Amino acid sequence: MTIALDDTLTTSDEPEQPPAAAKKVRSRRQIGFWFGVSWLVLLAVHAFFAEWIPWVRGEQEVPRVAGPDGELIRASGYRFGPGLDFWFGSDALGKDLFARCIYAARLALTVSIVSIGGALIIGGTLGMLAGYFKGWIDRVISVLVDALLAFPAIVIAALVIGRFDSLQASDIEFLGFGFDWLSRRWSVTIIFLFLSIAPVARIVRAQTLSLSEREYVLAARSLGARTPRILVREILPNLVPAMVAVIFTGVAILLAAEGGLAFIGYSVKPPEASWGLMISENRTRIDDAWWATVFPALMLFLTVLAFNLVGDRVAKRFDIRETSL
Amino acid sequence: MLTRPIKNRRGLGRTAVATLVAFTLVAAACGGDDDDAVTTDTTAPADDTDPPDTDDTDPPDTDEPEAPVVTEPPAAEAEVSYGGRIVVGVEAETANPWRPANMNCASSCQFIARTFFDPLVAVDSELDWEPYLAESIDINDDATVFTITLREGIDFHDGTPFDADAAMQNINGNFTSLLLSGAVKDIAKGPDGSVLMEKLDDFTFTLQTGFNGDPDNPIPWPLFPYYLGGQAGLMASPTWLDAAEAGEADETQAVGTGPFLLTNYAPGDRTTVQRNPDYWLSDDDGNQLPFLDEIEFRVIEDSQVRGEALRSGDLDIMATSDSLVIADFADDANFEYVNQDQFSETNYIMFNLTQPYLADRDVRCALLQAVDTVDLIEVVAGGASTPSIGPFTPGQEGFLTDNGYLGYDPDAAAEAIAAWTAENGPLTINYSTTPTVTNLQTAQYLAGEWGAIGVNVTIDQIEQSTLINNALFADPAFDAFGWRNHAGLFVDSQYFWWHGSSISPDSPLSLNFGRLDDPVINELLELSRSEFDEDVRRGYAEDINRRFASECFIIPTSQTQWGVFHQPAVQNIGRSPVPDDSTFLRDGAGFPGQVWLTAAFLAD
Amino acid sequence: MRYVSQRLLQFFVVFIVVTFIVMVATRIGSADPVRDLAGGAVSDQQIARVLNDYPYLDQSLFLQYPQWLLDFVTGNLGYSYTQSQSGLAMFQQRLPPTLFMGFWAIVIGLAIAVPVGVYSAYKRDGAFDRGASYTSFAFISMPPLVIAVALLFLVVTRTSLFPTVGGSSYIAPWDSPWGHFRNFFIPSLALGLGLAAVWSRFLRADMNLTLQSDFIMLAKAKGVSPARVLWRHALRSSVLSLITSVALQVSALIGGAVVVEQFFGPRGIGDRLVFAIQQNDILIIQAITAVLVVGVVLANLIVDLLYAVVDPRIRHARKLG
Amino acid sequence: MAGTGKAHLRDGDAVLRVEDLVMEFPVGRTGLKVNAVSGISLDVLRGETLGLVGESGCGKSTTGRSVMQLPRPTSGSVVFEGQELTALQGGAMREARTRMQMIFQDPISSLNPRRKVRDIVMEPLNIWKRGSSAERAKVVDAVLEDVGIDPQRAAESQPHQFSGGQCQRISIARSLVLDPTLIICDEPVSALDVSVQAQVINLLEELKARYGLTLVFIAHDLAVVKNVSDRVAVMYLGKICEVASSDDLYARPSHPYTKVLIDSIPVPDPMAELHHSDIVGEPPSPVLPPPGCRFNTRCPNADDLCRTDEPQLRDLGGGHFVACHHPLETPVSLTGTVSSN
Repeated sequence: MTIALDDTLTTSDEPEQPPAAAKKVRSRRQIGFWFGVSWLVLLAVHAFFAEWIPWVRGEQEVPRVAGPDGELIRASGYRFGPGLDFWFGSDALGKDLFARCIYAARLALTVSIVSIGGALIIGGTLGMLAGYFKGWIDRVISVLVDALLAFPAIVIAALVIGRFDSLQASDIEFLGFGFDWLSRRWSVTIIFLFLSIAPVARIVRAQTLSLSEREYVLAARSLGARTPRILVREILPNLVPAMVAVIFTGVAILLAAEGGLAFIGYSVKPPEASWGLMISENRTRIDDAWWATVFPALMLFLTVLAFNLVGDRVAKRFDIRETSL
Repeated sequence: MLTRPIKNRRGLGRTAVATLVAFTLVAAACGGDDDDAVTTDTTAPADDTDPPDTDDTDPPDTDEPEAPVVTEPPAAEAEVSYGGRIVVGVEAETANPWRPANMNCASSCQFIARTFFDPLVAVDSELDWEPYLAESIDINDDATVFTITLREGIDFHDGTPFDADAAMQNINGNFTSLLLSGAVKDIAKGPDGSVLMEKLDDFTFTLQTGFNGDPDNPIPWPLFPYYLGGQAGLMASPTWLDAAEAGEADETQAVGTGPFLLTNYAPGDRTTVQRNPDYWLSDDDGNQLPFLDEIEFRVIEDSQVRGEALRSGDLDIMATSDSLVIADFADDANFEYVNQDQFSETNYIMFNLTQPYLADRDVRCALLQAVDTVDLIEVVAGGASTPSIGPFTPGQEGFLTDNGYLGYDPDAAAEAIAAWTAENGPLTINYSTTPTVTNLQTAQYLAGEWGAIGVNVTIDQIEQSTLINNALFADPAFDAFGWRNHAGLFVDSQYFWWHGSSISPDSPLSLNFGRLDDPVINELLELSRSEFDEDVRRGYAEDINRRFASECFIIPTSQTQWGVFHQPAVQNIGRSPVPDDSTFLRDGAGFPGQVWLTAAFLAD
Repeated sequence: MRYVSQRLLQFFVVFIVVTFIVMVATRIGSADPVRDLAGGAVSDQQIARVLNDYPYLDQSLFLQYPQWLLDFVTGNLGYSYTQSQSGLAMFQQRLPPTLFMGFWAIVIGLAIAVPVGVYSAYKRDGAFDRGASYTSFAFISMPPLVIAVALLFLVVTRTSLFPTVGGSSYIAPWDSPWGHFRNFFIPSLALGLGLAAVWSRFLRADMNLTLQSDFIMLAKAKGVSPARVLWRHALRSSVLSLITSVALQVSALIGGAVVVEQFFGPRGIGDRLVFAIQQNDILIIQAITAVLVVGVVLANLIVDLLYAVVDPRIRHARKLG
Repeated sequence: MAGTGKAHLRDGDAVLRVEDLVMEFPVGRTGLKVNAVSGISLDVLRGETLGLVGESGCGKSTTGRSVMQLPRPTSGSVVFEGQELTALQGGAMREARTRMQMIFQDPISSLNPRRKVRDIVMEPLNIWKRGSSAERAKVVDAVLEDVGIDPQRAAESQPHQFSGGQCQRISIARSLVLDPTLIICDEPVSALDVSVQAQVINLLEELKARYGLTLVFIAHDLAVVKNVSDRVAVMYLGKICEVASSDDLYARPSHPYTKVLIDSIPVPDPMAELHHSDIVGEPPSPVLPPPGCRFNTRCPNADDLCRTDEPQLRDLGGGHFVACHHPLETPVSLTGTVSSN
């Protein structure tokens, strides 16, 4: 659960397949890819439009449904297993686990995507500058990345989020602003963003390093292009594939990290829903109410898997295009 | 009254409803009982002989609480045998350090501590206090002077002799410590702040009372000896205490006189104690105690997990207050148990009464009326607990089945809140909770119910010790939190939790977490402390109960029931002898969820 | 050796950076670290005691750091005032469970990854290889939390062999081998399966490269049996890179241990760290993080040096830069 | 051999004059450095084509790039059209660069794969904001047609949709749009098929005449250089070992290394480098070049002198210069100066 994007990127790199097998593998990968895409689209639509989708109940709603005697009852105490009333069953408080899982997906996706987006902007810029100019940024980034790799990010995240709670509760001001806004949601996003900067920067740096050796960059310089123009026109567009791969792999890693963090109590606070939090709340009841633990875990797994599948495919696709020239 | 038939699937129970575990300072069982209680009082203070007049008594309530039925614990089925090791599962571990003066000790911590510390007195199976490490305690007629005579020939584990100097050093340390001084504030103190004691000989000394420590204002305190059965009466080696104070000894490597020696303490995980071969006590048959070689206490927070561990044989003894687990095991012929359904705690939601909006009775009562405790128990505890309407549990002095409790009325609550907000603007309540699953669920439930009557609720997760520390020392930042009240039978043991003098700056420590400073309750507590007549005293206690109900100072939610389950091989639970007496030590008295292990042994 | 000193310097820098970041992080939003350390709002005596033990705590961060570092290097691993326990005693209590869990996780990871990776490489693109490839891809997408849930649901609740969720406790193997197994198997498996997935893919890829290399071709041409080629030649040359990969996973392993210890137990250093974070027990947080960083860094350093000593190509390449 | 010296530099209208050019790169953080180019001097007269040959890694490409100040050389002087480039900064430098252009070895890598071909060719005009967009389009289309690329197709396609030879034509077109004086062709055809090589070389010849260009033609293969170059300089391990007119060099190679290169000409396959490496072994590392003549480790004629003293370029007559203590044959100079053998 370290945020080590490049590790995952390299482990997912398989050696080139011989053509016949490659074709087969490609078609199978196709299936994985389309599964991933469908899952993500379905999930994203549900997550971001939950309020307007009739079959998704409210995150905090405690529905009353017809019990065995026909009267309306609360579904508390895990009264309902997975079924027509409650697709994923009900939880201890009688809330609908399906709805909770969907809202948890919204949280996980928002936090991960915003963090990776931010990290791409900051880390991408730093990485590009480092790769192009080398020098001190390069050294600082490599030390930071080494430092991050030397330590599980989940611990630093938990530590900082815990302290952010105090910061939010305190009267401390920064530039005249208090920290009232610093909810857990923001804390998680900020720390994820922060922790993702160095790995993203490292990948972008490596890419930039190799790109800046490319002759078209030399050509552009020999044509008298200024550095900003070279960075924006020549290098940036060629970073896109790597960045897309980073987005997918990075989001997958952050989803997993959010799950772990929520499990140890450092993502959003109840009553907000998070997969890891649901697992933590319900795991001791797995004997009686397996659904309350298994479905959130399944959602987490499938979503991470989907991002990995799509990311894997995207990375390969761009690679193939590059090398087939 | 408020019980409903409970239909539920097995094993859905939770550790009681809202449990922020209170630390237990005082062994608070009572000798003076209801008329029909089985009591044969021989050594108790002269509280029955000379009842002073009181004119401020309500007639006894018609709903007499059911008297505790005291039964003789079962005799061991097997021949006693020496040796063996048992593992005990407890729900929490709140000590730290193990110095009696500084321990923040909840009931499971008392369970552990009393294997290596002995108290000066202990409560017997008939609920009377009995001299334990002390040989006797003489009380003068108006219960203002206590002469304590110690047993001779007892050494601490490190060889330091247990004598008057040692006991006085302990008492002075304990009675003046930050945590305990509030509990024994009415013991006289000298000008230098130390406890006023007079050493009569090497094994005898006296203590005297004094209102707020003032030696010139002695007050009768007939029940004081019970306090010596709690944390304040635990005796630790002065050699070790001095060394720990100086930083030369580990303050977690406790040295007492108890039946076991503390050999390994792993905070938050386990405590291991080993047999003290030189223990001073033998059983009635003259067998040297204790029998067991080693006991390991293991902290397993989740009661379900603790139950499973007992079932799988990982544990030999397990204490739980989870009603469903209790129900589950009570049916199980494979295990034996001690049921502790009296003098135990009440779960309630405590308010911070210094918040202006919570000082408003209308707001408090609205918040109370918004909560359907039956439903809350149903939701959070699988319906297995008994709802509570006041601060007392059955058996406790002052327990009533009808105290004027307002009860669930969301419409009235919504109305009251609407009226309040129309005048004062929106109302936001910050509910603090420790981040355990059950407590978080309670918090979510309350947020829902209070939200429904128009109150904004924020939930603040905070670590237990931080919460308690903040409540004890600082201005409380919370609005409300779930609390498991203090066990005990008589209302005097709640004095320091509810009396206005237990609020800083009057007291160094705000043991009165909710900052309850109600003149009526203050006066009733003071009267009760000095009252000899148990009926009159119960009247005061019932008045306190009614006052709580009418003022909505707390939201009572459920009563705690404790069960201590053990493998049948563990014998003699409940048969730890009282020295020089035919009775046994009362398991769980004041410290629900614990049993004495001095005479326990493992049958083959 | 120039290379060694360079690596040492690099790791020292990493150590300083991480411990300093952690120190800064523990102070975020904190008005008074001394008060935090003493456990929130506390009495003057307790504050005096903390300040007596750690007088630098009320100084500026940049002054605190070197003094903390000196303390750490001289073996003062902090003190938990809320737990009344020294850092050293805490490590003695909490490190063994985590070390055992990590050790067994690595053993399990390798025990699965090596046969699977080798056989996949051997029967490349066969049914087994494909199956292993999908399975490992799926496991790579499973955070330890998900694996833990799966194990709980599929194994623990269906057998009465293992302690239930949260019930695993530390039993040393020399006290009770069976008890040790019961308590450590599931948590170690939860960590080990993820490692196995990473390593089997890694090994397969590495061995595929090796199997295409000249010396393997030569061995095959000389008529060496396939099994021998596989195990003696190909695997041997992949062992070093596998060891590197093992070292790289140490940090991930610790992150996983934090979750798994909360999930199943036993109460090791990860559990203690989370508790310390909850209590803002800053000296303990700093001590644990510092020790863990030293562990991770040391693992990498050892592997690096091992690599440099054993593999002449690396030595050569490094010499040339 | 491989020596220094400036004896071969000429007076006259030199478009480019390089003196004592040194280029070093640090090796990681080891404190060591790669001596890529170790003090070479060259001049190119207007309208001339200079061939620069040598094995891979001998520093010829680095020389080409340091002339462009990409990156700036460690030391030495580069005078282009009377302007000292090493002293130029910022805008003046960028301006000066437009008058010299480079064509690279890998036609694909020298075109940005994410852009349309026509945009790539128009890019220089955009950078310098020359003319209106209509004018730019006209120039670009004209140049594209000159190099034999359909402007219509170029407007729609990305580089990967063209063949290697076409890509090289596109590169050439891009270098022409700014109307440069000098083009440095860095192995422009070595990545192409032999049949395409000839086409591209012919195109370059043709364009040279039409646009009035001066060329520096870098190659590892003497055969390629032979036909296009007026003058050829042979490089070995960062030094120049022989300079002569193209015909002279082929007819009478004086340096043992030149002879090896010429002998390997009949092997026109891409593995040629490997072959002649095999003949004389691996070149020494440029990190620690041998003292004396840098070729001494592989030279059949090397003696103690070669291992201690670095030979200087000396005139063999007729514009033929060699840096060798023991040239292969006694050159006959037109001026009659004879070195005894």
